Amino acid sequence: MAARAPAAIFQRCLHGIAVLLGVSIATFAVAHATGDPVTLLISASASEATRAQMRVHLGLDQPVIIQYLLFLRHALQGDFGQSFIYRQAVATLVLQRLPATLLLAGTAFAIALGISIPLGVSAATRGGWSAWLLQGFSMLGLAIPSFWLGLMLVLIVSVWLRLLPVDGYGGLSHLVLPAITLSLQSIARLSRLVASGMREVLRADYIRTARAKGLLERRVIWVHGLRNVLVPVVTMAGLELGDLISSAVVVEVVFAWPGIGRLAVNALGQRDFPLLQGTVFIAGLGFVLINLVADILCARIDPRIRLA
Amino acid sequence: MSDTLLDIAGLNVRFGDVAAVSDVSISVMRGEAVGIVGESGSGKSAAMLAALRLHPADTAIEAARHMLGGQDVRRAPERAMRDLRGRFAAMIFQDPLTALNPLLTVGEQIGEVLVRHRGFGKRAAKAEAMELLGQVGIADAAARIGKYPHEFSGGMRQRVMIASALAGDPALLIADEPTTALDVTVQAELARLIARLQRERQMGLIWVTHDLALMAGIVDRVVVMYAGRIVEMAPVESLYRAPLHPYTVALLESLPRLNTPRGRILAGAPPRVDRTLTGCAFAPRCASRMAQCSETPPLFSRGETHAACWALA
Amino acid sequence: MKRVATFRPGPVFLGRLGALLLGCVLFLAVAAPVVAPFRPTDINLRQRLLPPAWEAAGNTRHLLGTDNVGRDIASRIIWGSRISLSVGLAASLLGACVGSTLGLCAGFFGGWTDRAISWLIDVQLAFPFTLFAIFLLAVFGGGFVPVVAVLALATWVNFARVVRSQAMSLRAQDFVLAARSVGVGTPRLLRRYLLPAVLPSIVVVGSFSAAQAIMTQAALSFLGVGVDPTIPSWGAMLDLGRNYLQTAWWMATFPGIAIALTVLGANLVGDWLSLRLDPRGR
Amino acid sequence: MLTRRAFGTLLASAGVASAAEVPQVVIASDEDVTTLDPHLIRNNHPIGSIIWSVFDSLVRRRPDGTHEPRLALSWEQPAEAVWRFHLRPGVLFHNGEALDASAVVESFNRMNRSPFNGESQLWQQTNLLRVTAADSMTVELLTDGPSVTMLYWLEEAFVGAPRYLRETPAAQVGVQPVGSGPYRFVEWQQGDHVSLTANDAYWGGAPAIRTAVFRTVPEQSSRLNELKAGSVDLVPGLDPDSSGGAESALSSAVQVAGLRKMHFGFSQHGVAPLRDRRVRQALNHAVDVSTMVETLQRGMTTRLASVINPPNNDTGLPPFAYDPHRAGQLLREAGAEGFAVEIAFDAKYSDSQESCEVVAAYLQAVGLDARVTAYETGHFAETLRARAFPGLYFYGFGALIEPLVELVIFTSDAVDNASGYSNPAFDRLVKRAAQTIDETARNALLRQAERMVWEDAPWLYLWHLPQIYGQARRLQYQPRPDDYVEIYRARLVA
Repeated sequence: MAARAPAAIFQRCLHGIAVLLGVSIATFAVAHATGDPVTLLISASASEATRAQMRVHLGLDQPVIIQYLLFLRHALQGDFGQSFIYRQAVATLVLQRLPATLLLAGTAFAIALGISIPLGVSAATRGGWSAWLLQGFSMLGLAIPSFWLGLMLVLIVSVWLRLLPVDGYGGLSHLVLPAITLSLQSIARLSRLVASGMREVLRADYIRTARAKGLLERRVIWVHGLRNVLVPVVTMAGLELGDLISSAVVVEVVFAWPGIGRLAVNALGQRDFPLLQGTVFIAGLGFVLINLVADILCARIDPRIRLA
Repeated sequence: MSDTLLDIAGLNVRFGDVAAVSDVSISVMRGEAVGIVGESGSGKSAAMLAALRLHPADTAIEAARHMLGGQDVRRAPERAMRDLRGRFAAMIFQDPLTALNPLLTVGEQIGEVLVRHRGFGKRAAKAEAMELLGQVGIADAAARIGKYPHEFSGGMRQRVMIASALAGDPALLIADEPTTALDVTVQAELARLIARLQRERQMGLIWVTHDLALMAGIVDRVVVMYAGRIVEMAPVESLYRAPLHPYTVALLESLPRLNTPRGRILAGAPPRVDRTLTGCAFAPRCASRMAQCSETPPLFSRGETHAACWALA
Repeated sequence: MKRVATFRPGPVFLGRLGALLLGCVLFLAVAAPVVAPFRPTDINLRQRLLPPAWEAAGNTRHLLGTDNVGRDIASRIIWGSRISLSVGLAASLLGACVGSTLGLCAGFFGGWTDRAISWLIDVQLAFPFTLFAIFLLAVFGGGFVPVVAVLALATWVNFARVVRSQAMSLRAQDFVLAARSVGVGTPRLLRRYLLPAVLPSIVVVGSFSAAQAIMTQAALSFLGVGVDPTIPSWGAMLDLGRNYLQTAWWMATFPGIAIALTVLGANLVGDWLSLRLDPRGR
Repeated sequence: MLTRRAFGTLLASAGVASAAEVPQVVIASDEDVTTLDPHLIRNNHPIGSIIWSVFDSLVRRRPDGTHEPRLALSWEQPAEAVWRFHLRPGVLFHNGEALDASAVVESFNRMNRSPFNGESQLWQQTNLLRVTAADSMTVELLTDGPSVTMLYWLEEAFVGAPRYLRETPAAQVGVQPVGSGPYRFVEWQQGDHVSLTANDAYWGGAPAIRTAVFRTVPEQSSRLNELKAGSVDLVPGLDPDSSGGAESALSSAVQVAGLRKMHFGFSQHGVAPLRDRRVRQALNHAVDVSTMVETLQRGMTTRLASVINPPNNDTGLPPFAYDPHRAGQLLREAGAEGFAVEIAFDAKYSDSQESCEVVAAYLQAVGLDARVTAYETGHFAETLRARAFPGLYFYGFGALIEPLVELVIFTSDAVDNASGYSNPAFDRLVKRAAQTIDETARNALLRQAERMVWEDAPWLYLWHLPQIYGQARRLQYQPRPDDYVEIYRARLVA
């Protein structure tokens, strides 16, 4: 394996950190443009003294810049402050909900890869029914709103056929419908990329060389061919996984899945700054890490890539 | 096994309405080296790919006779062809940069032939691959076996290609312009290497090129192709000494010689093969054109030389 | 290798299908006042929750049935096309302007500008967009302009990335060097030379972004923060109908189908355009 | 009348199936509880019922509005500003601590400290000055001036285990509640469910349902699907349209007379015409509320006949008849024809949107320029508290049976008076009533105030929010009109 200059990885991490800073600045800035949270935190009949006390308690009386720097210092120590409405440390709240989101997004991601790669490859190599299927998946996948699909799936599979539980967090049976609903759009995008990537790779000279060596078609396509498609696929897969985590909120609502998406939606509705910033920050952190892993994976697959 | 490794007669190859190869016959004996020369687009590569049936499914290929290693290629199932390719007949391609898989190590790309065709285990394949690298003149094979193609020079990469071709211990080696993409100094070296390997292993060799000069020292017999057809076949000495077909003459004259450093440039360009050609394709550019040239000339023989030109009728 | 299936709808056929779908939606949007049997806001409590005409209790005047306050679903879908189309177009247009300019500058100037803009692109990609969109709309209300602005926030990245990579490759090409050597000023160079060259791919990304914008708008309405629910948009109708899935299934199903067909149309046209402009069918 | 104790023992001895077989009862609600700290809870029912099941308070209200002795066996008012409560002996908290006067004092004082005082309203609403333990089993509350609504606010003054509250960090108290109620806390899976198990040492006898799980299912159609699939037993908060979705072999829709008074508030500080009584009356005449009740609410509720809930309302009050002609006349008299007015609603409740759109249509029919506007939840609450609505706002209030409290919100200085209605004569009447100990005299004053505010029409009167539950057939439970789920009273049909 070509040695990877550690400097390159460090440079990637630096880039990741810069991106994360961007994420936190954006969240913090907009979160504060939303008006006075105290009105929501205290029931309508609380006295003004209580409100002032609360403002100090929440640190809202300091200038915004100080609040942001405070936030950043705490964030780096994993302390995102106290959630206004849940009255618990944001970190524990988000970390408590993170497994549910990761489980859902992870399963959807696995389904997406598990279907997209074989479908894409066979659509590019054999065509016929697999090309039709891919066409169908990509056309419908991108067109059907995921929440509508979710509601329909529940109606048909859970209520009429009683095959699976309607929703809620639990074992595998609870995971099936939400994961499928969430994975559909990723399947649409990924399978198209694999198919077009594979079609292009099959035109390459080294494929002809592999065939001239009399290698079995299986090896020509799945070793020689697929490996060369993996680099763009892995990069996109990294983005897809990140997207799954953030756009799972709609599916979490439909399937009552206790993920961070719903946590953030509650936080939004009630101007819970710390919870909002914590959720978006941690999701952003997850995203940066995922992309970092994707980059390193790409470098391992294609040694020509210098981690510039 | 009979000594005839490859025996093709009346080969026609059409891509859609493009007649890439028309009525080509060629055969190669064990230990014999045949050169195929022609400008690009003359159908020489297409013919070679057809020999191993490597064209995509929608290519129209017919032949009066097409024997390869005792198999009738016209009726051989794909599985049988796969066993032949790489094992009985191996091929080397022109551009080593694109012909090798950029994401597999050199060792893997040689080893996989050993595993597929000669039942080597993974570790034994690696050892043998190193041995093969040594044979094709790559020093310090142990260190370089794990490297990737982009970490080798053009010449080195072509040696890797040769090593992977030899891995199957083939009886017939088809080299499709192996040195064209390399610079001159390396070309001669590789040519000598291939010639040496062919002699040592008593392989049949087909050397496809458009460089007449380099081929001289390697091949026994030469076939000249123009616009998909064979215009002249002759032993190498008689071809150089007494070329019969006007095109061959023009080709030889365009070679740079001591007294004519730049050689005489042949006017015009090879015709586009997609128009259905009748008559002698070279007629438009032929100095001694005659009325009869409008019909397709058969191969007239003069001793061991055959040439398709009405002037010899 | 096995022969490819004889009839497989080529991209051209699908492209025309997509154009047809979009054409219908465009026609409905333009001719809404004439085509729609009722005004979208005509309330009729006595005629509420009527099933589609073909069902037993259906009423032929209300082909696709009525909603919870008796408004005609078909008319609302026809009028709703205006919102969805305009949101989709406006969002991708705005996204195109912002994204392409940034992409051009990043690709053409390189150096610090490129690094800054790429940083911006990465931040946008690293952002849990759906959550952020909900948040922005919660803050600035669900009016038409805020929704379009937020959706443009999602689409500009697509344009920026495509245009940036193209601009980078174009910069090195001869016709740019030639123009520059003749002393053509940078702004003119960008506008007269680079822009027309990247325009085709902007159009391609545009159709995909419009589709994405329409879908996101529907999702945002579902989460209760989309375009103001009192304006008849498909997303709002879908959100309203979701609680009636079992008792009045048509309230949610027909807008869902309308969204699916429009987005399908936009994607098909996108596919066809990208094939025409870049034959290798990336 | 069955006394509390008798009813409890009847329950216990009625041969309920043994603990093992009784499957868990699941209550589904649309939001998750935000904290389990008794003095920080801000969720209203049904999810709030978790706290009401784990903790007990001195007194609780029965469905008919009368007060039921809980931790306090009996109470009296020795003086105008003094309340004395005698505690029930032998009550234990879930962690074994004993209930005594100091426990009550500890909890009540906690409610007066930040941040708890931001949530618990006992001290502000009753002008409470001091809470003292007269003796080990007697608690005295001293208020600044007479407080007639003390019992009402005591219902939400929960008593936690004193030592536990003192020694445990607030964050843990919010996640591990220890009370003395009929159910003990088991676990809280954030965003998914809270499970409770029966407290066998409960003074009122161990509840029949051994395990109660409050689940969060945000999507209403999913809640109904779960009900029909049998994985949920109780779904509060259905509306007339969705109640049909609850009918199945395993479940049915159960309705209770609703108490929440749905109305459009007229913002006095908003559009000028709204300050004129004739305009407000005209708007009431302009809307055909009866048809709306018959269609939108499928006749499953009744029009508001007064600002006070039955059974205490004055049945003689004339409802506003649907009379667009009269409305036009009144508008002309007030010189307020065709003014523009905004109709606001909280986007969280999509069913309130339909009422706004219908009312807008009716107002447009009498020439007004009415426009419906959706407010984001946080924004709606903010505007409500700041009394800053420009026009009409759709709101539901006062699901309680307490005439004085129902009238108090209309007094000018009442915090909850979101419409900003102020009528000094009305204020004086209510103040005097609040200080009249003699019941008949007080009722006469209340009757007079009721009629005055009714005619002043500070609201566009609509109806009582229909109180409909989706309930599993196997669950025998009489639901309450205020979404408060008293699961300890429920039983499973064998």
